[in-house]
Amino acid sequence: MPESLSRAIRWDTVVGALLIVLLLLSFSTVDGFSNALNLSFLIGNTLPIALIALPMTLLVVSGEIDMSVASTAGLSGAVMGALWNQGMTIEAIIPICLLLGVVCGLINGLLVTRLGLPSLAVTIGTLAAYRGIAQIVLGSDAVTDFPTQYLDFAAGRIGDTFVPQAFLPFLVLLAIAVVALHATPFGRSLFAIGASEEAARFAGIRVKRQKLILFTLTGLMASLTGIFWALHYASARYDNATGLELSVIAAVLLGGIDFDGGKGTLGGAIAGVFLLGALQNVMSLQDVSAQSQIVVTGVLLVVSVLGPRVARQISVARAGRTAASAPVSKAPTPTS
Amino acid sequence: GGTTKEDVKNESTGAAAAGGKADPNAATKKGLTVGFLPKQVNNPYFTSADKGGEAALKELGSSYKEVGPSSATDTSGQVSYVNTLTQQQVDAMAVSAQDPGALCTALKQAMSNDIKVVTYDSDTNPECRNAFVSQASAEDLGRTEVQLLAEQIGYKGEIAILSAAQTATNQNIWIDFMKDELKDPKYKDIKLVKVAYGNDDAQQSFQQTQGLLQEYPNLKGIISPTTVGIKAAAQYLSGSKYKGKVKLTGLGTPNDMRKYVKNGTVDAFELWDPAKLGALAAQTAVALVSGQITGKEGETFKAGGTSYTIGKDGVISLGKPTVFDAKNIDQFNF
Amino acid sequence: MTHPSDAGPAPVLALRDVAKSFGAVRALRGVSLELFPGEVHALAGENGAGKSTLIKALAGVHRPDAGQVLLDGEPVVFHGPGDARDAGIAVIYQEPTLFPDLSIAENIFMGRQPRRALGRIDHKATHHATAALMQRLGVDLDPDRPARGLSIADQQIVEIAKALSFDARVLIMDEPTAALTGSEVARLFNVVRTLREQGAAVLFISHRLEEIFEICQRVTTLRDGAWIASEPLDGMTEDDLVRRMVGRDLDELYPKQEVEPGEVALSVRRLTREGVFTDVSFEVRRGEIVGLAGLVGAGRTEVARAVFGIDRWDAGEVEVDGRKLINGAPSTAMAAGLALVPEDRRAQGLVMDMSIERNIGLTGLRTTVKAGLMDRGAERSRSLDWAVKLQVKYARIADTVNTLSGGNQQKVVLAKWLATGPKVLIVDEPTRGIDVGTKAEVHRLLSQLAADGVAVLMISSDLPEVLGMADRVLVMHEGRLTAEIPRSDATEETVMAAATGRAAA
Amino acid sequence: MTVITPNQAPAAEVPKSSGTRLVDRVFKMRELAILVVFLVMIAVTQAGNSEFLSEQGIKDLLLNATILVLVATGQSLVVITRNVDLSVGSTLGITAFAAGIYLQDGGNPIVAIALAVLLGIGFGLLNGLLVSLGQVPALVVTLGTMYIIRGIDSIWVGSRQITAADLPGGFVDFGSGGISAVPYLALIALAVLVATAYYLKHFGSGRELYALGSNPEAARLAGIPVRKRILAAYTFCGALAGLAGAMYLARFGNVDSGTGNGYELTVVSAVVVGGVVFTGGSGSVYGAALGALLLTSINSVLPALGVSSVWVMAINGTLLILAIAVDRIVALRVASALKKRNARHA
Ligand SMILES: Nc1ncnc2c1ncn2[C@@H]1O[C@H](COP(=O)(O)OP(=O)(O)OP(=O)(O)O)[C@@H](O)[C@H]1O
Ligand SMILES: Nc1ncnc2c1ncn2[C@@H]1O[C@H](COP(=O)(O)OP(=O)(O)OP(=O)(O)O)[C@@H](O)[C@H]1O
Ligand SMILES: [Mg+2]
Ligand SMILES: [Mg+2]
Repeated sequence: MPESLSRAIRWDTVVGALLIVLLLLSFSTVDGFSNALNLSFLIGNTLPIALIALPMTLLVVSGEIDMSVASTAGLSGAVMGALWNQGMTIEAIIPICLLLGVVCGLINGLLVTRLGLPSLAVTIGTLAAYRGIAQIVLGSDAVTDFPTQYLDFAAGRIGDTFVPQAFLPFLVLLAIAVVALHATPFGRSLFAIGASEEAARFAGIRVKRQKLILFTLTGLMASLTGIFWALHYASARYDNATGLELSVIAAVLLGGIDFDGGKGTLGGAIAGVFLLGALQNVMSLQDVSAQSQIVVTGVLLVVSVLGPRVARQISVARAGRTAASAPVSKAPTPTS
Repeated sequence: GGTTKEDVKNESTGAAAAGGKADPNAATKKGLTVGFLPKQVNNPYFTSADKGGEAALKELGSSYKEVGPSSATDTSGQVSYVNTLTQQQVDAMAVSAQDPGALCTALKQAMSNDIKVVTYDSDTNPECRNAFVSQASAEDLGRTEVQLLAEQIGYKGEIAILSAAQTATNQNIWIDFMKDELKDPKYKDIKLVKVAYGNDDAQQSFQQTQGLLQEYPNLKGIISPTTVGIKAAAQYLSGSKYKGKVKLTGLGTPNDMRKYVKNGTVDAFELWDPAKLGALAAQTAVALVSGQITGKEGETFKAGGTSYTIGKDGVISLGKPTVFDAKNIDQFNF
Repeated sequence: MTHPSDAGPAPVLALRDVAKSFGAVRALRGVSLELFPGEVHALAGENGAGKSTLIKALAGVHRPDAGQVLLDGEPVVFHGPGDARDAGIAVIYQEPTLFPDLSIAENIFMGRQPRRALGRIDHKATHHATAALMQRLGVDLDPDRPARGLSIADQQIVEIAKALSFDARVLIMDEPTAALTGSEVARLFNVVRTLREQGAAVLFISHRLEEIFEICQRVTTLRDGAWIASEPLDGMTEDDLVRRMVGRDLDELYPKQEVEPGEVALSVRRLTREGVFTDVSFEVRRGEIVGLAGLVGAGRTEVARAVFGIDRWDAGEVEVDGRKLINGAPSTAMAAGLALVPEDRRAQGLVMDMSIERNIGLTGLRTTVKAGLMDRGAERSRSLDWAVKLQVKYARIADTVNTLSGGNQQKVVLAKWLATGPKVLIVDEPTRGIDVGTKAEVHRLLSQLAADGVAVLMISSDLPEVLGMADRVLVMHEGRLTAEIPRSDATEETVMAAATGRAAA
Repeated sequence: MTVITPNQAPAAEVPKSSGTRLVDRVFKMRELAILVVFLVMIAVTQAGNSEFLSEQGIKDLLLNATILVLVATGQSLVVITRNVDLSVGSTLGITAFAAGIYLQDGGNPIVAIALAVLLGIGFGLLNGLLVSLGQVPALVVTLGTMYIIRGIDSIWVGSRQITAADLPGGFVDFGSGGISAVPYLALIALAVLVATAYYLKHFGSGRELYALGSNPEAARLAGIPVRKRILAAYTFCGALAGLAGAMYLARFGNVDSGTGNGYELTVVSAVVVGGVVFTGGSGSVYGAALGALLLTSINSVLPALGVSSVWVMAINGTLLILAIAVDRIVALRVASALKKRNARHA
C-alpha cells in the first residue's frame, strides 16, 4: 500500500472527514440545524469540552491523564461565585481563579512527578477533593448575578453570525496548542515521553519537569473552563461541570489519541470533540432520546478503536499477499 | 475600578417578565406543541408528571413531546435541550430547572423566539419564564412534614433531616420552613440535631442514615423531603434494629413506600400528585399561548374544572399535599 | 551442497525454502536449514540478515509466507510458540522476554510449574528446581527475587535457565552471550556441550566469531535474507566465514589509532552511590579511549548512569571539560558535552514506536530549532546524515525503529548520540549484538572520534574489544575501582585478575 | 494419609536468613499499609463514637463494603492483565434490574441470582472479545460499552423501578440479614474473595494472568494463551458485577435506570487504593478488597463522627490520595532498604 494512502486513512483524518460529512448532511437534511442560532448553540455548548481537550490531549500524549479537570473547573467556578458574593470585582476574581487552577494542577503534577504516583489514581483522588472543597467554599449557593457584559461575552455571538464571541479566543488557544504539540521541541519531547519515558530520560529530556508543566497547564485551562462555564450558563454552583472529564476523555479518545501515550494529533482530538458535539445536536433535533444518544456515543467509541485496527489488518494482509506473490529470487550458489 | 456585585445590583433593578395584555375569554388554541423538559428523563416522578401533562394536552387538542438529559446534574445537557426545543419551534415548553440560573440565557432566548415558558416542580429566576407551577406551597410542605413527624414521636426527642443535594433549591426552602415551624412552643421538646445530605443517591442516602443513627443514638425521627432519600432511609431502617423505633416521614411516592408502611417502618408520609402537577403545567402553557393569561399576579384561568389564580412572581400553586398512611395507601398508584 | 543428511542421523528440525516478508521487507527468501541431534549449528550473518526471523519461524512466532518447517522429517505448522514448545523446542530470543513483576522462579517455569494435587502449583518444588538450575549455571541469583531490576546480563542468564529447564530436544539461542562476560560464557558452553552429548540439537547465533568456532560444528550463513551456505566449520577460518557473511574481505577489527592524550575532559572524583558503588575516581583525557572492564554486576553501568545524571550520587563530584555537573540532571550533562550510549537499547536507547528520524532527532531538540519551533528540514538532514554515516539498514527513515534488526537498532542509538557532537562519549556495551563488519566500523568510528579529540569511556564485556581499543583499562570489582592498567600491560590475565578481585589494586 | 506432622518443615531447607525474609514479606505486602490506615481510622472513630462498632455498626460496615468488594475483586483480575473494565457499573445496574424484573413476576431468588450472573457473564464476554480479539485499548472499548450498556439499560428500564415491595420478602431479608454481626452477603463476598485469591496464587492459569499483565509480548512467546486468559478475566469480572447486581437488589431493594451510574470510578479507586497497579502484573485481590473496605468505611466513618456532609467529599478525596501516597512512600523506603542490603557482591 502506498505510503500516502496509508497515511490518509489515519484515524484522525477519518474523524475529521466524518465531521465534515456529518455537517454537510445535517445542513441539507436536518431542520433547524443550519441556522445561525443553532450553530452558535452547538459551538457554545461544545466549547468547555474543547477547551479542556487541548491540554488533555497533550497530557495523554505524554502518557498521563487528569481526571480532576471537571472538579477543578467546578472549584474555580465556586470560588468565583463566593468571591463575587463577597463584593470583589470580577476583574480581580478571574486572575485569582486562574491562579487557583494553576495550584490545583501543580498539586496533581507534584504528586505524580515527585512521589511517582500513577496519575489516574492521583487525579481520581483530587477529583473528589477539589469538588469537595468547592462544596465547602460555596455550599448550596447558586450565584447568578454576574455582570452582563461578561455574561454576554460568554454566551453571546458575534453580531448575527453563528460564531460565539468566545470562539475566537478559543481558536487562538487551539493554534497555540497545535504549534506547541506538533512544532516545538516541547511537543516532540512529549511524544517521546509518552512512548517511552525511560528512553526520553536517557535522551536528556527533563521528563518530570515537562509533566509538571503539563499538569499545571491543564489546571489553568480547567479553571479557565470553569470561569467560562459559570459565565456561559450564568450560574456558579459547586457542582458545575460534573462529569465533564468523561466527555472530554471520550471525545479525545474518539479523535484517535492513544491512551498508552506517544500517539495522536490535536487536530484529531478537536475533530473528535466537535464530532460528538455535532452528533448530539443533530440527534436532539431529530428527537433521538438521551438514552439512545448514550448508546450511539458508546458505539462510536468502540468503532473508533476497532475501525483503524480492522483497516490496518486488511491493509497488512493485502501488502503481505503482494509481497508473497513476488517471485523469490534464486538463492546465490554456495561458495564452497 | 472593576465590576462588583453591588454595581450589578444597582444596574439591574426592575425589568420583570412578560408584557402584553391577558384576554381571559380568548379561545383555547388547538394543535399546539408543548415540549416537556424534566430534570431527568426516566425519573419515575417526572415520568408521572409528564404523563399527566401528556393526558392534559391530548384533552386540549394539542400535542406533547418530552426531551431531557439522562442525568439530574447535567445542567449543560438541560441547557442544550432548551436550545433544541427552541430550534424545533415548539409553542411552549414546560421546564423543571436543574439550576435556577443556568437555564436563564437559553430560556430568555426561547421567549424572545415567541415560545412560552412554564416552569414546574423547580423554578428558575422569575424573569426567565412566564409562570411557575408549584407543586404545593413551600410553606405548607415544610410545616406539614414537621407536624406529621411530631405527632408520630409524641412531640418529644431528637430529630434529623435527610435531604437531597445541598444545592437542591426546593428542599432548602422547605427546610427553612421546617425550622420556622419548629420555633413554635409546642415543639419545645423536639430538637433538630442535623441536616444530612444524601444527594438523591440511594447508596449515599443509605449511609447518611446509618451515620445519623450512629452519631445520635437517641434519634427519634427523620424527615426526608425527597423521594429518593425517604426510600433509602426506609430500606435501611426496615433491615436494621431501628425499625419501628425511629420514625420516618417526608415526601415519597405511594408505590415506593407501600412496603414500608405495611411492614411498620413508616407510619405516614405525604406528597402531591405529580400527574396533576404535570397536567397543570400543560394547561398553564396552553393558556399562555392562547393569551388567556400572561403570567401577571392576579390573573385567573380555568384548568380541568378548577380555577387558579396567579400569585406573586407568576407562581401558580397546585394545592395541599396528600398524606398517605396504612389506611389510604392502597387507593393510590403512582 | 555438502549435506551429510544421506548418511548420519536424520535432522530433528528443518526448514525448507522458507520465505518471510514484513510488508516490503523480505526478511527471508528461500532459506533451508537442518538441525541434527548431537550437533551445535551456528547461524551467521550480518545485522538484519534474517537470523532472528528464521528463529521465529522455527519457534512458531512467525508463520512463513512460503516453505515448510519439518519436524522429524514431517511437515508441521506451529500455530504459536506454545506448539513449538510442546514439540520440544526451547528458544532463547535475542531480546530478554521476562515478566518483571514475577519471581525468577516463576519466570522460568511459567506455564509448566510443577503441580500438586488438583492442579495446584507446587511453589516449593519450583523454588528448588530454580535453585538447582542456577547452581548448574554457577550463578547466585535468588529464585524468589522479582525479575524487575535485573541487569541485562542477569536477565540473559534467566533466559538461559528457562531454556535449559525444558530439557528440550532442540535448543535455539539467539545471541545468548551478547551481554555475558567470559566466565559466564564459559559456563554456558559447558552446559551446551553436556546437552549436545546428550543428543540435543542446538542452534546458536553470535556475532563473536571465536565463540562460533569454539562451540559449533556446522554453520549456516545468511546474507540479506538469502541462504548462502551450510557447511562444517572444520577447516574454515574466521576470514572464510566473514567473507560468506559480508561478501567481501574485512578490514581490521580493532583499528586503534595512536593518539597523544590531551587535557582532562571527564573527571570523576570519589563518586559513591550507596550500596551500588563506592569511591570511584578516574579521569578520561581528550583523544583517549578508556576501557571499563569488570564482571557482570560489578557496577560499571551504575557508574555511567550516575555520571550522566540518570541516577543521583550520594557523594563525590563529576566534571566535564572543567564544568561541574549537577547531580541527577542529564540535560546539563548533555549541555556540558557528555553523551551516554546506554546498555539497554530497547528500553533506554530508543523510543521503539518512533521513527528512525525522530529517534536520532531526540538528542537534537535543542539544536534543530528555528525561532522556538522545530526545524524539520534540519532535523531530517541531521538524522539522515548520521543514519547514512553509520550505514543503518532501513527501508525508510520514517519507519519505526522496532522494525529494524537488533544490530541496526544499536546503530541508531550510536547515531543519535554521535549527532550531538559530544566532548565526552560514554558507551556501554556499544557493540552488543552488532555483526563483525559493523563492529569494525563502530571501532573505527570510536577511534576516529578519539583522534578528533573526543574523550571516550568504553564499558564492554567483550574483553578482546577492550584490549584492542582502550588506551587504558579501568577494572571494577564489587562496586570499587580495583585497577588501572595501561595498554601496554593489559592482557586477558591482568584484567581478569583485577575483575575477580585476585590482584591487589 | 491425612496424618500431618505439625512443623515438619526441615529447618535446613529454610534459607539462611528466614527472619529477615519474613520481615521482607510483611513489608512488601502493600496491603499492610492500607490495613493500618483502615484500622487507625476505625479506632479513631470508635474512640469518638462508641456506637460505631456496635453489632449494627459492624454489620453496616461489612454490608456497605460487600458489593464494592465483589466488583473490585473482578476488576482486579482485569487490571492485573493490564486492562480495565469501566463497564462494571452499567453491568451492575442492568443485571440488578433484570433480576428484579424476574423476581417481580414471582421468580425464584436462586434463579434470579443465576440470571444476573449469566447476564454479567454475557457482558463480560462482550468486553473480553472486543479487547482480546479486536486487540484494542481496553480503556476505550469499555468506556464505549459502559455507555452502550447504560444506554440500553435506560431504554429498557425507562422510568420503571423495582422497589422492595416487588420482591419476595425472603430475598430482601436475606439482603440485610446475617449471623449476628456478619451479614450473609459479606460471607458470600468473602468466599468469592478467598477462592479468587487462592486461584490466583496456586493455579497455573492464575499466575498466567500476572505474567501476561507483566509483559504481554513475553507471555505470547511463552506460549500462554493470551486471548483466552484475557477473555476469562473479563468474563469473571462481568460475572462478579452480575452477582453484585443481584446483591445490590437484595441489599437496597431498589433499582431504577440510574443504578450503578458512576460506580466505575469508585471501583477503580478501590482497586488502585488496594495497590493493584494499573500497568498490570502486580497486586492482589486482598488489597483490592481492603481498598474497597477502606473507601466505603470512610463514608460511614465521617457521618458517624458527625462530620458535616459538606466536608465528606473533600475528606474522601484527600484520604484517597493519602492512602496511595503512604503506600507508595512505604514501598519506596522498603525498596531502597532492600537494594542496599541485596546489592550483589558476586
Ligand atoms: N516485525 C518486523 N516488521 C518489519 N520488519 C521486520 C520485523 N522483524 C524484522 N524485520 C526486518 O527483517 C530483517 C531481518 O531482521 P532480523 O531481526 O531477522 O535480523 P538478524 O539477522 O537477527 O539481525 P541482528 O543480527 O541485528 O539481530 C531486517 O531488515 C528487519 O528490519
Ligand atoms: N539481586 C539484586 N537486587 C537488587 N539489585 C540488583 C541485584 N542484582 C543486580 N542488581 C543491580 O545491578 C547492579 C549491577 O549492575 P550491572 O549488572 O548492570 O553492572 P555492570 O558492571 O554494568 O554489569 P554489566 O554491564 O555487565 O551488566 C547492582 O549494583 C544493582 O543495582
Ligand atoms: Mg537478531
Ligand atoms: Mg552494564
